Amino acid sequence: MGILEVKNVGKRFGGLQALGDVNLSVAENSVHAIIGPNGAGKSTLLNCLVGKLIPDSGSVMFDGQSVLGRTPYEINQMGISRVFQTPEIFGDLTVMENMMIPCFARRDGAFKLNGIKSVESETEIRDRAEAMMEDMNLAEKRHMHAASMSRGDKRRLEIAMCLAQEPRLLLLDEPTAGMARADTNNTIDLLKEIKQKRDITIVIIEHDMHVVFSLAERITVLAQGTPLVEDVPEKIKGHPKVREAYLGETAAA
Amino acid sequence: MTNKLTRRGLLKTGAVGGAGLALPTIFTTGAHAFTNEPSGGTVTLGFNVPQSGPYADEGADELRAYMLAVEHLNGEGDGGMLNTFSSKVLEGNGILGKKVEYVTGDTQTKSDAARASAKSMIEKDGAIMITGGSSSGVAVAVQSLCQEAGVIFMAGLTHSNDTTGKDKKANGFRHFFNAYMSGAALAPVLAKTYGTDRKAYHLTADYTWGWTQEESIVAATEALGWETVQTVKTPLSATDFSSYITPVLQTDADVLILNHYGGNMVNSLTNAVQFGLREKVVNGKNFEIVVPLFSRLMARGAGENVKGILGSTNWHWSLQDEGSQAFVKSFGTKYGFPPSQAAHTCYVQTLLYADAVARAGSFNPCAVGEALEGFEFDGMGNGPTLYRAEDHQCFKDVLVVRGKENPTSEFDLLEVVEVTPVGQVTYAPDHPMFAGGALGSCNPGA
Amino acid sequence: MLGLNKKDATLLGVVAVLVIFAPFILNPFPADSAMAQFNAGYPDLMQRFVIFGIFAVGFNLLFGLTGYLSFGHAAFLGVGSYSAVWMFKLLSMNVIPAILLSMVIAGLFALLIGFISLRRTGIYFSILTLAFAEMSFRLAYSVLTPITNGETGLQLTLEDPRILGQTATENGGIPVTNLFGLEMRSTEVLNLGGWTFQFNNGYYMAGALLLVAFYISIRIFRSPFGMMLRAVKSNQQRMNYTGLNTKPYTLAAFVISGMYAGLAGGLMASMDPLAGAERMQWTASGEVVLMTILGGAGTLIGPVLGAGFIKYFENIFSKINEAVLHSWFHALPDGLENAIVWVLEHFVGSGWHLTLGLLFMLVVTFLPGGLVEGGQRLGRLFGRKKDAEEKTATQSTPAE
Amino acid sequence: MDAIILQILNGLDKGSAYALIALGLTLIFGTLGVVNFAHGALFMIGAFCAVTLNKLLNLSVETVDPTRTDFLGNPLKVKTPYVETWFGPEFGHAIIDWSVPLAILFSIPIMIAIGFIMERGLIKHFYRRPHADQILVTFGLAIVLQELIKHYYGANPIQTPAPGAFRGSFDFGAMLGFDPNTIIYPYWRMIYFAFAAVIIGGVFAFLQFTTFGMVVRAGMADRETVGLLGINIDKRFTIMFGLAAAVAGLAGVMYAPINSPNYHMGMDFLVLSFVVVVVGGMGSLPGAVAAGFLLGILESFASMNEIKSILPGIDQIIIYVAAIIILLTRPRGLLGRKGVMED
Repeated sequence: MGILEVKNVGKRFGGLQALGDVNLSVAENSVHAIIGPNGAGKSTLLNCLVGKLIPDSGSVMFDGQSVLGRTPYEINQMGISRVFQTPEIFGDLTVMENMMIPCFARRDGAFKLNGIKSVESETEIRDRAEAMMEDMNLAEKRHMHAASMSRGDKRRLEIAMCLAQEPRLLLLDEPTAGMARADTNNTIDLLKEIKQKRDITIVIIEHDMHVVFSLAERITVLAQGTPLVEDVPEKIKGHPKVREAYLGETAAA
Repeated sequence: MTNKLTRRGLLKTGAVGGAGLALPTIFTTGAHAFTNEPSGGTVTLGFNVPQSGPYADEGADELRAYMLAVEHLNGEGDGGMLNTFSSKVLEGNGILGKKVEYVTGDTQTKSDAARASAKSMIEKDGAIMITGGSSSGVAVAVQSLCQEAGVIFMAGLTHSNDTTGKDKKANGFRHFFNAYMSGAALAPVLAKTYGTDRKAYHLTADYTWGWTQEESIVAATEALGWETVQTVKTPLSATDFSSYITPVLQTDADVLILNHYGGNMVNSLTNAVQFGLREKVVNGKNFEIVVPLFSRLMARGAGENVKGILGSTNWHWSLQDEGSQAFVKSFGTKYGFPPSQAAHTCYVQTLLYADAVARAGSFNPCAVGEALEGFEFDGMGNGPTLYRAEDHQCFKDVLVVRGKENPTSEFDLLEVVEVTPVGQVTYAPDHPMFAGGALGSCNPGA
Repeated sequence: MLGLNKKDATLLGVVAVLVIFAPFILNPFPADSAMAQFNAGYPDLMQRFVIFGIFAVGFNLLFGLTGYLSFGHAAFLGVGSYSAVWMFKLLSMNVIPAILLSMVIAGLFALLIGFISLRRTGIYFSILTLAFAEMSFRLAYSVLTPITNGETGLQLTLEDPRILGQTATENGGIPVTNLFGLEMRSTEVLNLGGWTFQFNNGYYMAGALLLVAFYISIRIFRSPFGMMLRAVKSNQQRMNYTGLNTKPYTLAAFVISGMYAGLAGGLMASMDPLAGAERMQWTASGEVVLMTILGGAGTLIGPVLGAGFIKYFENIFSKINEAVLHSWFHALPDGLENAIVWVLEHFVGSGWHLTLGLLFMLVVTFLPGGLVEGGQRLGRLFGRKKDAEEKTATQSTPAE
Repeated sequence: MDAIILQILNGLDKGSAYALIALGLTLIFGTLGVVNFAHGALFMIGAFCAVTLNKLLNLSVETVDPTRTDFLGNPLKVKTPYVETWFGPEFGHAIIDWSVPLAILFSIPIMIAIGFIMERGLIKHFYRRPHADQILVTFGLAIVLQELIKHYYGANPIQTPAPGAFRGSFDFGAMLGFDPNTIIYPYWRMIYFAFAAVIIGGVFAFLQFTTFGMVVRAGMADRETVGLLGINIDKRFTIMFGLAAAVAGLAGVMYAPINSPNYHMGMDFLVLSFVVVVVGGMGSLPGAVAAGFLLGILESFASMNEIKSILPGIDQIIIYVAAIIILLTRPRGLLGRKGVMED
């Protein structure tokens, strides 16, 4: 039994069948990649996992509990964190504040009216945030406005924020999209390092094969809303169905 | 003396803490007998009129009248109504020998803003009397403030029964007529002109003044045999009255009574005419429109539509009596156009106040109030007038007017149809429309 | 000090000094001088400064922190005033129960309106709040007249039952609002040379509450709760995916800010026991929005400055009339005097709105951060360095 | 039945005014992303274009008539408009009579010029500023414009009549086979409705069928991308502002005979038009028009006695009640697009 079990999930948008009949099982502490051409339903699937979309059919179980019908923040509190394609951070806040918020969320839950104590006196939270920033090489930028950082640093910050919550499952939605090769490699190294240091399950949706094959332990190929094949990277590389799906895409493009 | 807004007292040197600069001349000595007792050679009056908002023009005209009154009290200009006023104690040397000065403020036609403005006049400028305003809500609010503060309030344009009815106050006085008087004066003329067998449809501004006027007119017309088909409240904020006018077409009403004032009146009347109500024939009679409270300034906004419409007004510049002529002459000479009824009532109120002070020999609000109560006078444009002691309302003739068919100028919009004698508009102080309040006792403040 | 860092403690100290010495600071000109027109140190206006200061500080807790632009905040001030006046009519002339009730009622009202309106964001939220407030105003003005006394406003009468207290005083007047016997409207006057200074009980009580309100606002700004609110403004999506439920955060901010408005309304009624329906009109809601933006949304002191600025113009400039202008310039040759007066009279007296409108445009064009930015620029001119953290903490980036 | 028909007519009529103002407002919202609190003032200025033209045409030569006296007893000065002396009394009178339709021509260049000046001189500096700043600056501008008008024309409403030929009312009922005199409707209000329909249709056609309109619509959808195509979108947006100002101004000109203009009529309509735009849905022109007519008709029905007797005061608040219900059931109003002014 994997930590994440997706069974028979389907989703329609009007006349478009975005997800057909998706089955997916992600083993605990593995790195699992979902790949597929544009429009294959990768993002829709991801959105079904985090509560942004509710599938029309099927079930999504995380650690034995259904996530369906829960809101994104509830699912997050269950232990699923999400990294977005374009970094979603608190642009108006400093890096330090950005880091503290997930620490609060982890300690206080979805809501706490903590209105009198000052942020400065929350030493426990500050220490955690500091430690995380040290860990992620963000400490020097702690007073910077998050919005004024480079794209790579924003990505780093977003991942750091997710990790600060100590999630059991980290979902990455095309984490290197639009990045230069050097930044992409940095991100790969960062994710490898993360995986080394802690027990965490990572699901990564990616376009870039280089990233996928550097990181993934298992790969699911999605095409037209249904899983085409699932296997270890070595097997996927030469798989005829995968070639067909991608070549088909190339031909169509 | 718990009832005071300001206690102007002496502060001990110690309390200021290190007031080492204390010199004998620093402190005023002795408490005043009443709020803002004038010291020195001047006395300050507070003119609180709408300078912004829909009644700003009326406010501007009121202010012109006040400035004229101040001139006349100080012995400048031609003296205006001072020459025709039946009481002759004012000598043109200010009030009790003190030169009259004034401060002005903006009521914005909002109770809050009007009170703020009046308070600043009392607290900051030392005004001994507050006057002005162009709506009843403001008049009532400022009147109660003056009662608490211990100064006299001489109401400006306020037509609601409540001002001298359930909201009357010992320190407040109204010269302007009221809704009951409009009804009492208008009804006989309506009956005479349009007959006693009429069916009336009322559109009424949905706030206190509108309701008291509707109540008054309904009572007065029904007493003469009219039937009230329907009374409909319209929102104050309404700008387009078409959806209130069209239902009139569906009834068998043959008279439309517009209990509206200001912009509401202009728009509802214009709309009614647009919908052809005036050409309509119902029950074999010509359909008629009545505007119980006319304002010439506002009537201009309705242009041709006022022609032939009956209504009532407190005063009109075309009156031929000596007092009116004197006032129109000095106002017209100074400003180039005739005064409005709002200007008239404000001018008269200022003179009446000054006269009462002079007769009482004191600025003390209680003495002034006593001098005004039951005061009978003449020569102020409305014929013999009584300031009734029981409710501080002036009783005088009321004008019934009609929109003029062939105006000779932009000011010549109304013609006086009838001067309803005072006896016909007088009511008992405990009349049910005025019941519920009490004057209380006068408050001189500190 | 008081759990504040040095900078905030200094700011609070400065505000406290300003509040305590306002009767002196606002009356810089001798009472008989021509410039006395500009004196603002009389009880009513000083009370208004602090009461609208409280209102704006509370509004800023919502708008400045979360970016939710409520266009109906005056409704809470209005219900606060009505509650307080009813308390005076029915219970006692002591201001404490009145103010408490006004905060509670305003809070409940805010809970209801906030719960519904916060289902939407951005301009949809603004219009929902506007709709609720306009409904309240219009009903209060007309059909709810039995409760609100409509056009005139709810006031005390000589027939109020008043359970704990007298219906009327011995000499037939209406009793006065008080704090355990200390009359709100009583004023001590100090004449010092040509200067007149007025010390009013009500003002000092309202001033004390402003300091409390301001202190609480600083604490909220600096608290994790305040940080969460700024995070809501910055990125709601990230909030949700960080396991945080934004709705209770925004609702709590809305209710707290509604209670501030209720406090302001209760205080207004305590200073002057009348509650007018216009207090709830959209123009009144718009006014607090303008105060906050003008002063500097999201800053601590900005809303107080904005409130003072607008109230000053409303009360001081509107009272300068032609006669006053002539008295200022009468030393000049007649032609010049008339010319100057003719120009200036457009901007004062009945033209005070024009001046205010022009100043809105000038301030927002040249001082994007509001009056606070003006202060900061002045500060920089005198070479004070700015702390980076302070800048981020009080930054003025209103909602987009 | 006839009562309902009449209220529908009333609603269409009110709706035309709401829709016209909201149309311009939403154009500015949608294209420029600017919250324009001065839009009501533009409507008011339009109405005062009609007033001004009327006054200009009435500029008069004064002759003294010794046989009559004025209110002070001096000989009366009789005013004869110059146009009447120039073109003869009859034709001159006709020109004055037709001042409102003439004011349409008069107002278009003025309103476009005002729109350009506003956009180039003020608004363009606020494109990248927060909405709050836009509110403050445009509100300030609205106050200034309003005060200027108040200064020159006073606070009271000023009557600006429609041409004599259109002052009467038309008996619909007789035409539709009802009893005569049951469904009558003023000519000018019908003209207003027709005029609004033409203007709305014109704006839609302009945006739909011209290249300019296509670019602007694309810009409304995605400003950045259009900018990347090397199209000078800013210049087109300036023109859009002028167009929006002209639409508001024309709405004002034509409204003048319905209700006498006063200096604060803009503010009276401002809040309402914001409600209309938002109920219609941000960024949607058809939404704004639909919401304008919907709220106009609802308002008219709410003022019927039958409904008021069940729900007293409903006519005071119907627009707001409707707005709340619509916004709660449809998160982005009637036809709003996602992501416009939602954060």
